[in-house]
Amino acid sequence: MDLVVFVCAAAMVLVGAVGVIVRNHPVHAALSLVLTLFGVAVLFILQEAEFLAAVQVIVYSGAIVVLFLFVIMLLGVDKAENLQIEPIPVQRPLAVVVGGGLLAMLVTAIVQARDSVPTGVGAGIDLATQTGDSDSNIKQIATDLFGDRVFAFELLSVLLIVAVIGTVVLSRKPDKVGGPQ
Amino acid sequence: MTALLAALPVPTTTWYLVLAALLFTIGAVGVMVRRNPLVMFMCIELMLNAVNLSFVSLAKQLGDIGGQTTVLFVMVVAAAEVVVGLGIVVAVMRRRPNATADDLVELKG
Amino acid sequence: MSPDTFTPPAVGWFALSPLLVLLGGGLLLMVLGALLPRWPRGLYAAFTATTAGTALVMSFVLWDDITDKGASTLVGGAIAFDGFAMFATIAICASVILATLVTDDYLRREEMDGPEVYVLYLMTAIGGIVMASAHDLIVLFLGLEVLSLAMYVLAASHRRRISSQESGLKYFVLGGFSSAFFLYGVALLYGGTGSTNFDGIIAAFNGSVLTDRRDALVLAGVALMIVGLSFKIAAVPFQFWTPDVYQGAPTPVTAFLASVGKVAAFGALLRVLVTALPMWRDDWRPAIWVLAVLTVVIGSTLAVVQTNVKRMLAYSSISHAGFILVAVEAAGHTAGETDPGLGVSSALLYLLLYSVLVIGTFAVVTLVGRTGDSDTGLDGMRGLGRSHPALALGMTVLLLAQAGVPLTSGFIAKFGVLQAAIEERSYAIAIIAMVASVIAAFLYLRIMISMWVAEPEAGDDAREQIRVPFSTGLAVALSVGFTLLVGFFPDWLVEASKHATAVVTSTP
Amino acid sequence: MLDLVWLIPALPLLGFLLILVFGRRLGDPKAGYLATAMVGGAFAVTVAVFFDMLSKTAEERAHVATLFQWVPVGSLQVDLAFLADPLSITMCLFVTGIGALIHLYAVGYMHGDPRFSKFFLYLNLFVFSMLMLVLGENLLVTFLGWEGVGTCSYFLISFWHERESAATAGKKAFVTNRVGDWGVMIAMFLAFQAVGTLSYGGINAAAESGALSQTTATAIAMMLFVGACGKSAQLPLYIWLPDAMEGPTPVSALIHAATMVTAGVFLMTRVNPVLAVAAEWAPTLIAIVGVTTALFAATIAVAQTDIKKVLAYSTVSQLGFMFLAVGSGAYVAAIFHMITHAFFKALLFLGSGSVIHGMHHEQDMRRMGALRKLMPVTAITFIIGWLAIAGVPPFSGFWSKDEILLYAFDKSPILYVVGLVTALLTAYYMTRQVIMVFYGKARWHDAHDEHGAHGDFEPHESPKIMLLPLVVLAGLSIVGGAMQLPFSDRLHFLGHWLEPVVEFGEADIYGGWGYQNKYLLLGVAAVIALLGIAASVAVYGKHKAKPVEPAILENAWYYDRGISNFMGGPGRRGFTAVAWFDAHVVDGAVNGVGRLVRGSAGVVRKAQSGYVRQYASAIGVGVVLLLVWFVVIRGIL
Amino acid sequence: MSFPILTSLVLVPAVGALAVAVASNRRPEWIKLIAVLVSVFTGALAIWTVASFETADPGFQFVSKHPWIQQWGISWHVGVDGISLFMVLLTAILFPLVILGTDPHHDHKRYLAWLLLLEAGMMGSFLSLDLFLFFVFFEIVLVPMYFLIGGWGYDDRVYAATKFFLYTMVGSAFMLVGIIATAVLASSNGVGYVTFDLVEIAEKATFAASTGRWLFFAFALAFAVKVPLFPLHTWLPDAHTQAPTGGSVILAGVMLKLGTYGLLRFGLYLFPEAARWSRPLFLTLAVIGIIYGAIAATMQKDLKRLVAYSSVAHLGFIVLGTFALTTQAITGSVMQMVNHGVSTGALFLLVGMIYERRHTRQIAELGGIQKVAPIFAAAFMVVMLSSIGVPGLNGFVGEYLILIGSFLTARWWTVVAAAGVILAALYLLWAYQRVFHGEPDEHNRTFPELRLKEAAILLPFIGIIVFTGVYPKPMLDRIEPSVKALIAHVSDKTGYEEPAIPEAPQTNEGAQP
Repeated sequence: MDLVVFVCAAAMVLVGAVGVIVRNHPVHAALSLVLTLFGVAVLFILQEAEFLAAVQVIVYSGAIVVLFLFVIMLLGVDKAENLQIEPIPVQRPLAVVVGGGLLAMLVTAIVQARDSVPTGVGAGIDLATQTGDSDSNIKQIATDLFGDRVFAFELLSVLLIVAVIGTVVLSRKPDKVGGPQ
Repeated sequence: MTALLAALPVPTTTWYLVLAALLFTIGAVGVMVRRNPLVMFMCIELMLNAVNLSFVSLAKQLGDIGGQTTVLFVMVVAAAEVVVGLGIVVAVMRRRPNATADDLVELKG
Repeated sequence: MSPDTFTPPAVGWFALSPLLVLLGGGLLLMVLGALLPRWPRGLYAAFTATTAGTALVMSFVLWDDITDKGASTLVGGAIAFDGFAMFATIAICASVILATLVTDDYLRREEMDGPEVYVLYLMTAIGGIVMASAHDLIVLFLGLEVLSLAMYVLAASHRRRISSQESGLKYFVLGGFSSAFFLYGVALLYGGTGSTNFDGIIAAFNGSVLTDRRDALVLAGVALMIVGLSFKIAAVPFQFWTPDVYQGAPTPVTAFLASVGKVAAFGALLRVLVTALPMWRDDWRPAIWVLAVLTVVIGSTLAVVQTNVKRMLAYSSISHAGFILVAVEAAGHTAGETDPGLGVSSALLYLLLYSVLVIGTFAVVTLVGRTGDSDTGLDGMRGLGRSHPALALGMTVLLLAQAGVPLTSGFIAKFGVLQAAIEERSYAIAIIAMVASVIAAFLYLRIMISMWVAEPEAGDDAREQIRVPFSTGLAVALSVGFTLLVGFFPDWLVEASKHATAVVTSTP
Repeated sequence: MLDLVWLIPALPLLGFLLILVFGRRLGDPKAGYLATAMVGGAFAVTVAVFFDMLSKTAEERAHVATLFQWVPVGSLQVDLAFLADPLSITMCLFVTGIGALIHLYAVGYMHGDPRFSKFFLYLNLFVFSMLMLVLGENLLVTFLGWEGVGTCSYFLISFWHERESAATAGKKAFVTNRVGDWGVMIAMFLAFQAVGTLSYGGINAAAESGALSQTTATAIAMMLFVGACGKSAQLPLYIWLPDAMEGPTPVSALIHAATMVTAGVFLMTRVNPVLAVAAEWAPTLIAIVGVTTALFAATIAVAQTDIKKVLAYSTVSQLGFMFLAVGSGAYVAAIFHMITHAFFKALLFLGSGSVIHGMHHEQDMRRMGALRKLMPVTAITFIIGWLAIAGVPPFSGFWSKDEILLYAFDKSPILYVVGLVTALLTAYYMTRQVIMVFYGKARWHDAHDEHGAHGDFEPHESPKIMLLPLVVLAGLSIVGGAMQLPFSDRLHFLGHWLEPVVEFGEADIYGGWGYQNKYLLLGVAAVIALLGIAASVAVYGKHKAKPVEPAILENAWYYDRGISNFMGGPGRRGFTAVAWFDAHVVDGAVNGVGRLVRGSAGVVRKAQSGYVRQYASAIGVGVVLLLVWFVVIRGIL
Repeated sequence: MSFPILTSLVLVPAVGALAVAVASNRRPEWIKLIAVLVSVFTGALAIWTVASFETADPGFQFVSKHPWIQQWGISWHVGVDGISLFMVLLTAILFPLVILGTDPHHDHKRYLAWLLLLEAGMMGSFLSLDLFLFFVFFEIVLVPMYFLIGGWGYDDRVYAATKFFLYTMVGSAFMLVGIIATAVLASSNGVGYVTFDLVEIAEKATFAASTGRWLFFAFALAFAVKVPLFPLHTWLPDAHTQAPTGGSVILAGVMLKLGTYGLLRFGLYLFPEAARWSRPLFLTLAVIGIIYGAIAATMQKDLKRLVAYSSVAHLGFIVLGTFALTTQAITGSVMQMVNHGVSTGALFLLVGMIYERRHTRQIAELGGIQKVAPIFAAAFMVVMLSSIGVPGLNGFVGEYLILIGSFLTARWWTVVAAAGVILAALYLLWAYQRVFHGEPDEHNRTFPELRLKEAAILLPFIGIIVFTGVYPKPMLDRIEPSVKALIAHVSDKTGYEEPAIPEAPQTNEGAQP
């Protein structure tokens, strides 16, 4: 059963990913991205990360991709880029070589270490079945989040502040001077 | 039928990791071959998703919730990145409409 | 594992005070800046400088606290509270102050005055400090992102110069790209060790079955993390963004990048390699060796053929990075041992001294660059010795310091690094680095020549007059003074740097 | 009294300093008189010392007067000290004596020269250096004088430095001498290493006591001989002397005839014990070189037309005789001939100077003739000098030359024969000169053609101040032989006088066939001389035969020219090659490095294309490489 | 604690430089006055040092030692012995003369400031007894010299200055590594703790042969560039030719000595074994330098360049003597350092005067000057003769000592080197003939005679030249003990035996006083 789901999800992911890099039109690329994101979400569920799956769908597909599309429309940069021609010489072959090498190395590492990944280091995740508590996953995440990781969590806020200020700085009209009113 | 399904092998962590590696590679290649900055961002998003996928599957394997929390962080980071990135693109595009990454080669040498 | 048993970790508020001050100051500046009408000239900068100054003072206090009570980790082992962290904090806060002084007049000159840039400075500082004091890879990554995002924005913040935005975009794309690698590395390491926390990593590989056999997953993780950080420190071949960004970004921001960015990135690199991955030091030291040699050689060599001062200095910063990598390599010999050796301390010393130097240098470039950073070419420097002898003299001192001439801080920095390397018997890399730094000296000589020797040409007088505002002048004066002070009396600083060791997780 | 020996060089030095300071104010002729007075004073002191020494026994005659430590370093202890002994005093006597005369002569000769006082400045400095040379107690002090006289001769040869030829001649003289000096230096080093001192006393003592090994002794002797060849113009280093005639005639007389050029002979005599213990071939070689030079120069002199060139080559030839003597162990004879030669050669030079003076600086003998009526004194004195050098008894030259031949015969008849031939030639070319200058028909009138400058003029006799020295020297040339008469041992005044110095090295010829039949040899010598004269008279006086003056002799066997051609040709090319090598290879390498750095930078920077995607792929490459290292090399292998 | 005279020798010029730098530009004559006073005062201090120097004492005198960078075991350690004494004196005498005697034509203030700074650096390098301290000064002197050449030099000055700076820096790059390595290794080879103190390391540390050789070469490379030793000499002609007169005088007079001095003080003293082991190499290079430099000099068309190449030859002699390792040779080397400084310095001054008058250094364009300016020619002649090494002048004594000393341990090298004496006469006399002899053409006919001011500058040079040549004893007496001590140090570190010279036999002549 898992296998079937996995295969389907993997297919979604990969097809979407390939779509992102081969579709000439940015909008199409964005849409294929959505496909990938959904596939990843499915795989999350398969990995008992229900909460993350939800967030994935909401944040990514919901917010980020929409943002992408929005900007595309805003700037009207929906001009298709011609992927047939490659202005920079040896860029594509290089990309292929690099990609191949990267993949080879990563897979080698993963396969070589397939049974060396320690198990049961933490308290375990699969608690819904044990405690019968349907939202144990969320609770667990929350405890972790506000436990030892609270510092990181607070850092996120700094990150968001930066993002906000950043957009303010960047989006001001060139001639306008002074702070935002 | 169910028996058949049950007989199928259960995908191990390694499967997920390999899939993530694939996804990551595709994203990386994308950054190298695409010229539209927006699409480049999307490719970076792909890479981040690959990372998330690995995290989640490793979290499962390790039985450690920390992996999932990390993914949460990464998602926020990704969002923030996109916001800033798009901001920059907007700023650029305002000056140079329809500019691709290859058009921005004033600085070199 | 249920809510009632939940106990939040102890937060050493006092120990976090520098961060809190910076954060509070930043927020206040942002909010007030947004709410109140335009502040009188220079007040934004003054406020920022004061904030950073307060943080600086706090960290001095904490420094003594550490030297008395010893190092520890905070907030559930999220970040380290040790000399290393404080030294980096001091360096970063100092850089922020100097950079602010430079920025103040620049913003007005470029008609982009406002609080945002300063807020970003402060946030960047937070990110940098977190990176340099992280004790958990995720925390480190978040710090990295805070720093990076702020810097992307800063680089692109000059709205009149397309090159500024170009540099911002390049920086962003490549930055995101490389931080994805870093994150992937974290993930793989997490898979190999079951933790992203340094203590966890160390623990996982002591007593556990994995120590005595190689683990490709972890190694791949290490490799990818090195990639991510090498990008930030601009090590060859991950340096390509540096010249473009340094040249494109507004000059004060370049100064900020070169100082805070380097400190944070190297702090993170040292944390990761020395504190978190001592067991793999035999694996990563050769890689660092190669990176160091490539960086120092290529950085110096490419600097020779440049004609734009900002670009020259960008390459010189690359070669400096290579020099610091030499120290990292030296630290690799003794990583994880109770006697840390000189590697880490010399690297930190170098970072502090270089930050001050480079801000001073770019401060002069800011002034000579004239409105819109239009005149950052080598010719812009022509005749400076005649028109502004004092400024030119200061620049000369700073350049000589970068070239590593004795009686300047630059020499002390180089000396420390060389000593560290030689203590570990890495003679080859020491000699390579020195020879490369001779090559780099050529570019400083070129700048000096155009300031002092070059014959004036027609139209030189037509150029915009160079104005030396108080704040920028102060920044230059401070950095020159510091350069010379340390050049003549480095003892106290050297001693301090020796206390600036990272908290070590005791390895049984 | 002997302690006053330092006064001898001090006075000329004082003169030098005085002229240096007041020279211009004194001017012409006072400066000249001052200089003369100084040298004269030195002469007086020398005479006083001489008589003081006479009053002492032979053992006490050697006396060292130390002024101060000069170069004291570790085991090397060199003092600035003078050694007053018969040899040095003898030298001083004729150096100062003749020097004084020539100074006096020069006052007249240089009259009206714009650099009059400077001339005497140099002249005094020269006398000082020469006295240092002969009085030196050790090789280093001698070397000081040795180089000093060289430098002064450089100054004086190129005294009229506006003349290209004069400047070049001076340079040539200095450099050639330096070649010899190199030998002297090496000799000193050897001596120091072997004996631990540079003082003659020490070295000679070591030689006499046998402490000096034969090899070292030979080496030292030979190296000193190299120096002597340079100074005393022997083959192969004689080339500078003929050119040195570019200098004013008094200079030629003083430096290049009487004093400096004899320094080599003096030096060899000084260290005669070393030469004595040296290998047998060493003195033989010296003798051969000497006699060869003598013959070689004589042949050249036969065909010269410049009045001074003839004398120059004859000087070289006579010096050859002296080295023949040294080589044959006849040190006394060498010194004897040195003195007589100093007399008559100085006389001849001054005479020629007087002629040149009278002829308005015409030096070509073909434009002279029949001058004896116009300049009687000059003529008579010159003729006396001629008879002396030609070896006509009883003039001084006869006795000294004969004694040398006597020893030469004892060493080897071949040397003797060659010596005789040389003597014959000497008589021949000197006679030729006398005839061309003073006899025959006056030829200076038909000088219009090229020398329009000075066409119609009457050669005139020189002023008294110039004639006086001529007369004195003529007298000396006549009686000079009395110093050492062969007839009986009692008459060997010079021999007995010099005995303490040379007794160890002096060869013993008593009992040899030649000594037994010395009167026979005397006769032969006299006959030879007369033969030469007769032949010359026949050719140039009576025009019985055509003169034999082949171009090869006129051009000095092309030896000098050959060397100059080599220097100007291959030598110069070699030097240029080195300079080129330095500029293009050594320095080229340096600049090449710079260019290499720039070039490689130019190539590498192309990677910095500005395309962000390319940067990304560069990062990718880096990633892959790192992964290869970590995963494959470290992880799996 | 007596008066820290050596420290003030360094500080006085430094402070003077500062004073000049801050002085107002409106009163140039005041600036000049300050500079002159400072340099003269320094000279006085140096003379005082020489006067109160303990002649027979071979060790370091007036030592003052204060901790500087304790963390690295570095201290301000200065002292003077017979070897450095006259270097200091030379420096202190040359600088006032240069400041008085040369005219930069523009930016007097900066020119003087740099000169004084240079003096301080020079003093420091000759006085420091701490490796780090020495390196600091050794390196810092590049900066003023670089600016002097670049700022006040002739047409090709930028190229020359840059070449000079970088070339020397490459050398010192290796030396810095060597210095640190020395200190680090010494701490584990006898010293026991990390210190950069020259004396402590030299006395306590004993390196393995191979280590010592590597370290020695790291040092020697820097010094060889500075000397300069063939084939590392090509920066020198350019630097000398392009530098302003003052720069050339200092460069040739003092700076080159840093190399030879360093070889003595740091090469022989620190690494006796390695120095002995590498003798053949250095002797050969030195001899090549002597002959090669002379030949190259002969062919130069530029008078200044010719003098520069002559320096290559002369410095060759000094290196020869250094590595001959005998009392006479090394004493001669030390003395020759001073002599060369004086005579070549004077030569450069004279060439500078010629340039001031004729605005050319091309030998071909000069000629017949002796006729129109005899006194000038005479001065040139004296200096030239001292450079040729004519006895009675200073050049001879040093050269002679070097040769006679080297002959004992390096016979054949010496025989060849002595031939260099011939060449020296050749190229200098030839140049002299072309410049001063002959009939002056219309450009040279108006060549002005030596001026009083110039004469006043040259007189001290000529005085030293003659005095040292006639009576070198005072100098030798002070140099010799330290040299002996150095050789003794080499001996008991390596078992080297200085060749024994037989006792001078009692002379039979002149036995009575």
